[in-house]
Amino acid sequence: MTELLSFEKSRPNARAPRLPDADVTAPEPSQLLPADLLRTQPPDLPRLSEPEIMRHYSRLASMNYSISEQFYPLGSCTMKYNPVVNEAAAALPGFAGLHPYQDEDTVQGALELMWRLERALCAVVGVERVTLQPAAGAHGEWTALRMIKAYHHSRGDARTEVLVPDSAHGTNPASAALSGFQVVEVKSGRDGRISIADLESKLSPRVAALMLTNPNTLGLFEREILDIAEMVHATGAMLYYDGANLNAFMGICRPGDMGFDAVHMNLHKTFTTPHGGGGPGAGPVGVKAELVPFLPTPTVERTNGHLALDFKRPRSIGRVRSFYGNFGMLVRAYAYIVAMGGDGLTQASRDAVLSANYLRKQVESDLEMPHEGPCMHEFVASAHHLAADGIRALDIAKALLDRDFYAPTVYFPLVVTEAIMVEPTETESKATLDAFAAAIKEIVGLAKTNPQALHDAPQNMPVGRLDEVAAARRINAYLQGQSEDPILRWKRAEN
Amino acid sequence: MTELLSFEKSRPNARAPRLPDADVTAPEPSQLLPADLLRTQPPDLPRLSEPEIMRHYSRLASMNYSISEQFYPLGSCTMKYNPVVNEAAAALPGFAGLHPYQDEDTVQGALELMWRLERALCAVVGVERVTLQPAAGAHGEWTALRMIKAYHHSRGDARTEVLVPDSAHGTNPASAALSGFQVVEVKSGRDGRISIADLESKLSPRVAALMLTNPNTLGLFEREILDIAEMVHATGAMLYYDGANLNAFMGICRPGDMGFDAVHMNLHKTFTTPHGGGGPGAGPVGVKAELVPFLPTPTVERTNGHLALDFKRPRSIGRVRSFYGNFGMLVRAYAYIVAMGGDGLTQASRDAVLSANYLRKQVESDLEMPHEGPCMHEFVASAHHLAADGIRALDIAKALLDRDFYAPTVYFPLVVTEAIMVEPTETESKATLDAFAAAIKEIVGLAKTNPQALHDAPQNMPVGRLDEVAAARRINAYLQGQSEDPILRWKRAEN
Amino acid sequence: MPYLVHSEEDRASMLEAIGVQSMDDLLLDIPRSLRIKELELPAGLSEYETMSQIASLAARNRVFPDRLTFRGGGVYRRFIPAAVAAVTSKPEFYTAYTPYQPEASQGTLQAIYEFQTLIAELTALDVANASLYDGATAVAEAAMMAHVHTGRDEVVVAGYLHPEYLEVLRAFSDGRGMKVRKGTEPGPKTAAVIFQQPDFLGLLVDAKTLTESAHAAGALAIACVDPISLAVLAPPGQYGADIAVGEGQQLGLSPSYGGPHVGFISCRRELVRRLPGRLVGSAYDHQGRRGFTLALAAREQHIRREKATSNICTNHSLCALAASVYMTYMGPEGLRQVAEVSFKRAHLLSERLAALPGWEPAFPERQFWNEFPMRVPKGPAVLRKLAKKGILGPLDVHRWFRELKGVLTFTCTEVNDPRALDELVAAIES
Amino acid sequence: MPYLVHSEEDRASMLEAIGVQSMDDLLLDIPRSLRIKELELPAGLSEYETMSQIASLAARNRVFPDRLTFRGGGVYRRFIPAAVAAVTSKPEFYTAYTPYQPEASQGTLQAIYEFQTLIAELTALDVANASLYDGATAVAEAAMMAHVHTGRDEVVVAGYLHPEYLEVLRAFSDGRGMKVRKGTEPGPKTAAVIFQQPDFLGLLVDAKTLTESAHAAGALAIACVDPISLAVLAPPGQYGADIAVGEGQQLGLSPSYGGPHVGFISCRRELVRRLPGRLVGSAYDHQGRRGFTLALAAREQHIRREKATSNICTNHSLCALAASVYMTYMGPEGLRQVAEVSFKRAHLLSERLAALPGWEPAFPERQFWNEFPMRVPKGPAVLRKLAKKGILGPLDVHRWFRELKGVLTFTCTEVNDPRALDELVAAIES
Ligand SMILES: Cc1ncc(COP(=O)(O)O)c(C=O)c1O
Ligand SMILES: Cc1ncc(COP(=O)(O)O)c(C=O)c1O
Repeated sequence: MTELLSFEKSRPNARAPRLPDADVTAPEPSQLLPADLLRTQPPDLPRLSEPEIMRHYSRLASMNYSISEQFYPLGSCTMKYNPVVNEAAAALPGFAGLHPYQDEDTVQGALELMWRLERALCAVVGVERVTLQPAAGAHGEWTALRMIKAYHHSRGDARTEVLVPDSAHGTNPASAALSGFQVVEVKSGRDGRISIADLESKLSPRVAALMLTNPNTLGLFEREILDIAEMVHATGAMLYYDGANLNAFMGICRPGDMGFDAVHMNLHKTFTTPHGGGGPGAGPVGVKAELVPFLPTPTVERTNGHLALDFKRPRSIGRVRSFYGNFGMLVRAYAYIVAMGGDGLTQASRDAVLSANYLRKQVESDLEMPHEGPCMHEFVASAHHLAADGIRALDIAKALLDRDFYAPTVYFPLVVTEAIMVEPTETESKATLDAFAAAIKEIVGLAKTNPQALHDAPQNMPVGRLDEVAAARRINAYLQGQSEDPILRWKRAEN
Repeated sequence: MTELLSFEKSRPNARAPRLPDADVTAPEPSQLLPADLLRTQPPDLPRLSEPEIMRHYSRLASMNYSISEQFYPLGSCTMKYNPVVNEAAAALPGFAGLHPYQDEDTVQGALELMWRLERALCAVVGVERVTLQPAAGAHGEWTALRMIKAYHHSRGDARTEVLVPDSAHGTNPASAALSGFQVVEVKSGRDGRISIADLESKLSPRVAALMLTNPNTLGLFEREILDIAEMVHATGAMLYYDGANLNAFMGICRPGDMGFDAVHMNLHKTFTTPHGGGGPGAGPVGVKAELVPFLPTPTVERTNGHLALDFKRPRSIGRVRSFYGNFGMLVRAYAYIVAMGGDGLTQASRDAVLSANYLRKQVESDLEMPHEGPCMHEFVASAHHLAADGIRALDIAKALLDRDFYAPTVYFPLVVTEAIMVEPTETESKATLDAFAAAIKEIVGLAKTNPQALHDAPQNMPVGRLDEVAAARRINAYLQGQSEDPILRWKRAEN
Repeated sequence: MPYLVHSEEDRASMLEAIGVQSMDDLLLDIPRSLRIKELELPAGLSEYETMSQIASLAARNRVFPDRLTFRGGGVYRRFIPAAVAAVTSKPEFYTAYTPYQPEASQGTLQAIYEFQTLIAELTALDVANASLYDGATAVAEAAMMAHVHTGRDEVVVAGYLHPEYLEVLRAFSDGRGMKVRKGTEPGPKTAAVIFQQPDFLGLLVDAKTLTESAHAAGALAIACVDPISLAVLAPPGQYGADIAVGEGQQLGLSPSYGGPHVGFISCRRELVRRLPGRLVGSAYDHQGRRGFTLALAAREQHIRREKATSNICTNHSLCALAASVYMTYMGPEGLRQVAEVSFKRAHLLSERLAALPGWEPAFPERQFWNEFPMRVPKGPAVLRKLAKKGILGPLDVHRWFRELKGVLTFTCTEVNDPRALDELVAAIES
Repeated sequence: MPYLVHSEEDRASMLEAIGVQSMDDLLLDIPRSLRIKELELPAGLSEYETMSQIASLAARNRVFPDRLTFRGGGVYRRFIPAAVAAVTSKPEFYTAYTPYQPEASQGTLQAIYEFQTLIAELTALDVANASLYDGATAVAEAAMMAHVHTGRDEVVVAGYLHPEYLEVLRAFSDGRGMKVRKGTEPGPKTAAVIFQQPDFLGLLVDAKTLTESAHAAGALAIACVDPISLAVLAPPGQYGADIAVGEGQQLGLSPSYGGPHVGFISCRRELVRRLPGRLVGSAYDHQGRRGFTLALAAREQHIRREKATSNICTNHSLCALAASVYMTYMGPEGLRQVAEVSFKRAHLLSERLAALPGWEPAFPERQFWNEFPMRVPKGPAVLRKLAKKGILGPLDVHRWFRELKGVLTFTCTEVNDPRALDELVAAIES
């Protein structure tokens, strides 16, 4: 089943929706405005009736896998259950209906929620304060690096480099570059952890910060984290925590205690705000005392039970987005924390680690495990051993789709060949993990007996593997002016 | 893909949900109540976590066809688009949160809505008043027959028979029987309409009412309706309108003008309240003046803008259900009427008739048409001509499922062999009707070239054709005490 | 026309394909004299205006907060998990029809099969159906079953059955020529003894004795039960009742001014063929895959017509789905906790109210569950006072029972937190 | 623990399967000194209590009715069709991840492809991306594109750009070592001229002249636009702008105290490789079926790392979906009607306000769209008075612009019906 584009279903004279009339006597835009301010060609939006529109999107929805229906073992993404009550909380008119420029007196509940969420996040990661402004993880990284830059700058220290491990997520180096730093890569050692020797060689007074995630993207806890912190701090650099992997140890340990100076969190991972097919998320950043003066404005302050937005922060890096963050996502994350409590969050991380190790055990006879366990909340396997049969990680991913599972993250982190990165999360049952392991076994078995079946996967999806090379060529042709079909959008055929 | 039962996924020690504690000092039930009032064995309900529950129902949902995703040409069922705003209207706290025993002063808006809905329905079907109490069509039929009985009774006229055409829906005779009437069948003539001769022969002073739907279940308008009404009334009987087919002529003509004395409407058909996989619906009944005294209590009355429930109706048949009807469905139907307006409802019926005739035309070369057109909002075709190839209406239905269409109603009405009853409704696009007609053509072609492919359908559904004969045998065995598996429910295996 | 699809061009091309000139050619069968010019209704509105109009009607109603609602009488405020609406609002469920094509309706069918099992488990009886309209019609349908099964023409109603259920029972019985008698003594003409447990006032009846006396007279015992209470109270199957019925509103449905809610019915194996309405059973396809399908349809109107066990067709499937989600969310422990919390709070409240000057339990010798009748001086004035404080006070049952002058029934559930009880008592004392 | 799945038995059997004694054996890599005893957070609550607590926070906010909201400044109340929430609340959309596996993500991918097309059409530019966080970061990302494309280090901001967008632009520019200058005269170092149309005050700027002067200086023209206005106002593509950006909140998103909303960006063909974030393109499988997939990924951080066009990864996909549903519901005529109704009502209101004693348009010589600045005596007192009457009055822009003392901006949309305008004027006069 495929579905035509809304544009392709559009008919020229389909009825426009009924909408309120102006009901006032006032001039038309064309009477008041000069011609060159007016649109000459109406936009070519689709014309469809409401029943057609709803059918269209319902059918599109049914073409998606999602955690509501499928196990989604996407490593590094923490695809856990999104509590339905959180959606109800965010939709309360008392939140959804608030204008961001209402007077503080009329939004005390919203500010209180933000204040409490900040306190809760501080408790979880062990920092002094948190800004809720950043819209996603990458935005949080960049926000933190700007604070770190401002901090060094305030001390007359013009540091130019940021160290990033080779196993890091792409947003880390990209955020560093966007903040005007040079990126210097630090190598991983044999055991999958950062190489202390290499780190040592890269540390210098030019280094503004080391960006780490812990457990790292291989799902391994950086055992030497306290030494690393000491080394980094000794050179006057700061330690930055990429919180994508925070689900591994809530209530077990805290980045702040490990020596991290700034920490971003992905509320759309650890704190269950739904991923929405690619956002919106929220990427709050927590900081230790030295960085507090540099937090973005405004902060939320509470004095004698009265809440206020503080815009007067002279050393602040300023604003990193409009208004106060993705407030609707903050409500959801807060609802999650309230329902789970300290005990629940702790058990969540314990269960996440348990499930990852259990699943790792179940598949270790079928997939290569490049690093020793135990792992934390996720593990990275490899399909390298199937290369001889012509089977790649991608083939395994596609075969899983046919078996009603979403695929693990593949080819990331870059330090493992044919990487298959699996994060089961705490909200999948043992029965589901067992079924997934059985599917892996069956697929790996097919690699020997019928590799073509894997190359042909997926068969049960709305489409088979798409020819991305041909698509790229066509896009290229368009971008170079050799074709008029943009590929990146629908365009009415000229006639 | 199939899905285990919730009971089968349950694990003995899965956690119970967190719920408020009593937080008061009070005795336990077991301290106050005698032992024989207390349950000895806890009910064997499933124990599942919230993520498992939501996954379970999401997967079940994905195993359904529904009008949100598929064309649902189910004859006699008027499966039209269910406007999403109606759901929002019914969910307004000002409606959903009302207790039925609140004082009238606190529910003026609800009563006003009911009053306005009653007036609107009166306008559509041409009657004096409407009761909103009945929960569904069948319930409405029975309510109306009770009024008709009470009417005759009030005149000292103890009539015992109700006439029902052979093409009538099963609820008609069942409702008549449940009201204590004997059912007498009236035959259809060659042209698919009621046989006037047969009707004449069955009419007598014993007859309390004739139940008709118009257009009848063949989708044909009873051309002689005015004569029929005269004949019926001449014998002192009443004429009852089964409103399942009201979608054919809103704003075009009215049952009241045709001579019908009582009329039920299916708000879950004509007025877009969603069918819910089998209800809830709403089956209001409209009546002419003579029947008004017999309406169920309470009625909604409006005096100087103040609304009240009237319980003091001495000749009323009493109450036919608790409270005031399926209020939530009334809100939805009212929202539909307000949005459509008189002009919109009229166009809806015209489009319904247009679409039915168009689709009939598109498939008439592939299916037998036992009666001449034009039809009204639906038509009945037959697969009789494929019998030689061993293909039945059921095979066509199943083959349609494989092609992403729900099936038409089959084997109803009983007066057509291998009946295929198609009701496209006004909310399906021409493109959809064309695609359906193409599927019919392809399937009928297969009847000649590859009938086995049709016998094997459906192939793309979660399950294939189910062996209902074997199931019936097993149920029988249980009911006769020869087996302990009830088949009609899950039961924990004894061990 | 907000929900119409065809453009004028579509219409013209469809007419052309049909081979007629105009719509009127398709409507020729309708006698000219019947054609009307137009509907006497206002023109349609935009969605924004429609919703504004309806919202302004909603705003003319007064909604009392859950925690300050102490009125029951058949409809109760309870905690409804967000999971319920998240499931019932899925269009795949709510826009499907009755599952006539099983292969394309496994979601609905399996959900009903689970509902049947949940109700059978809760009532400790063998088989339950797919749902009925409400508690009132469920009582009436059960009486019809007994009537047909025993061939007898009378039902005996013991104790305080919900007065509206009684009214509906009378209406159904009237149609079938059955008599409804109040009392506790079944006779040789008695088809069934019907009782409610807890009864309309919240009082517990001696279900076991009533059942035994029904059986002794050759009649069936029909128990109308509160589903939540069954987590703790003896279920009908335990004391030998033949049919259990009830109202399922408490299982995750909002009050909605009285509907839609859901009736349920279950019975002993021997009576299954008499059950009204839909039944779903399991079956297998030729690959051996289990599925679910409508079963025993030969009882129903679409097959048996005038000989059907009932006329019901459309039932309350989506409400049954809500109830299933609710019961599955709760599980046995959750349901028990909800039941116990309600019981305890009601008992505390009853004690506190009994301590008010002039207030006393209306039936001091009787046990109750989470609803209880108090004899209250100046009841109407109390109710007015409470309403002014935003409290939906108890139900004045005198309206239905002449003998219960001055009797108000109070209800407590898990949503009436202890502070809400304090507020109620304070408001009464004020 | 409301959202956990494993029972104690499950945990024990999983530990056994792993071959360890206890959870601690799995946490051995964590230095002992780092282990904490417990989180300093309250214990978890039941769903009922959680929701009660959060609802009581919501109740401490004051929500002004849509029709009596005249405050804009970047966030507007508009009619949102019910279709929008009906689509975005589908779990298949909202619980999916970024569509890395295209075969299992065609719903999201096609929806994004349609969004890209809708934005490209609306702005009359060649290609749009899958979304950005908000209007502010969209402006900043556009500036980065210009910076890289031209190799120049300065952007010129003309006129009243939203002050928060300006702030964010400065923050981004600072990181990349770019200067932000206010003015209208681009120079040889200017990478781009940025202007907002209509501007923060609602005034219309001479987009064509600004664009031409940018081009004359070898700079790009970046237009920050109001998407609704583009149904009637000249789109960036028409006057030759190179990049269009904007905030999509008005396209079906609730105010939600400022987020989540959605930023959009589109550009001319020549700049497509510089676009930040995700792009979806069409592609075919070996059976020739068309599908959609992420395209031009080599621009992005997960491939290009520090050389990526932006660091954005998670964007605002679900908000883009909402905007798509909104635009599709409206179609070209609907969008035009919404735009015109807003324009007309704003112009009527402006006239009526200008007639009030002492009130005058702040920029009488300038045209505006549906938001306009008035010079008002005693602004703060007026605002207080309006709030008392339940009206969310105009925005006092003096907070951001020293020169605009006493200037308040009023907004009208299709939700401010004529009676609401009357009520506003009456409340001011009272
Ligand atoms: C390890 C890691 N860091 C950073 C990010 C970026 O987070 P976001 O997508 O919220 O910008 C991700 C997201 O996948 C990640 O996995
Ligand atoms: C012609 C006809 N009459 C009556 C009914 C019964 O209506 P309900 O299912 O609402 O009881 C139906 C329902 O399918 C019908 O099609």
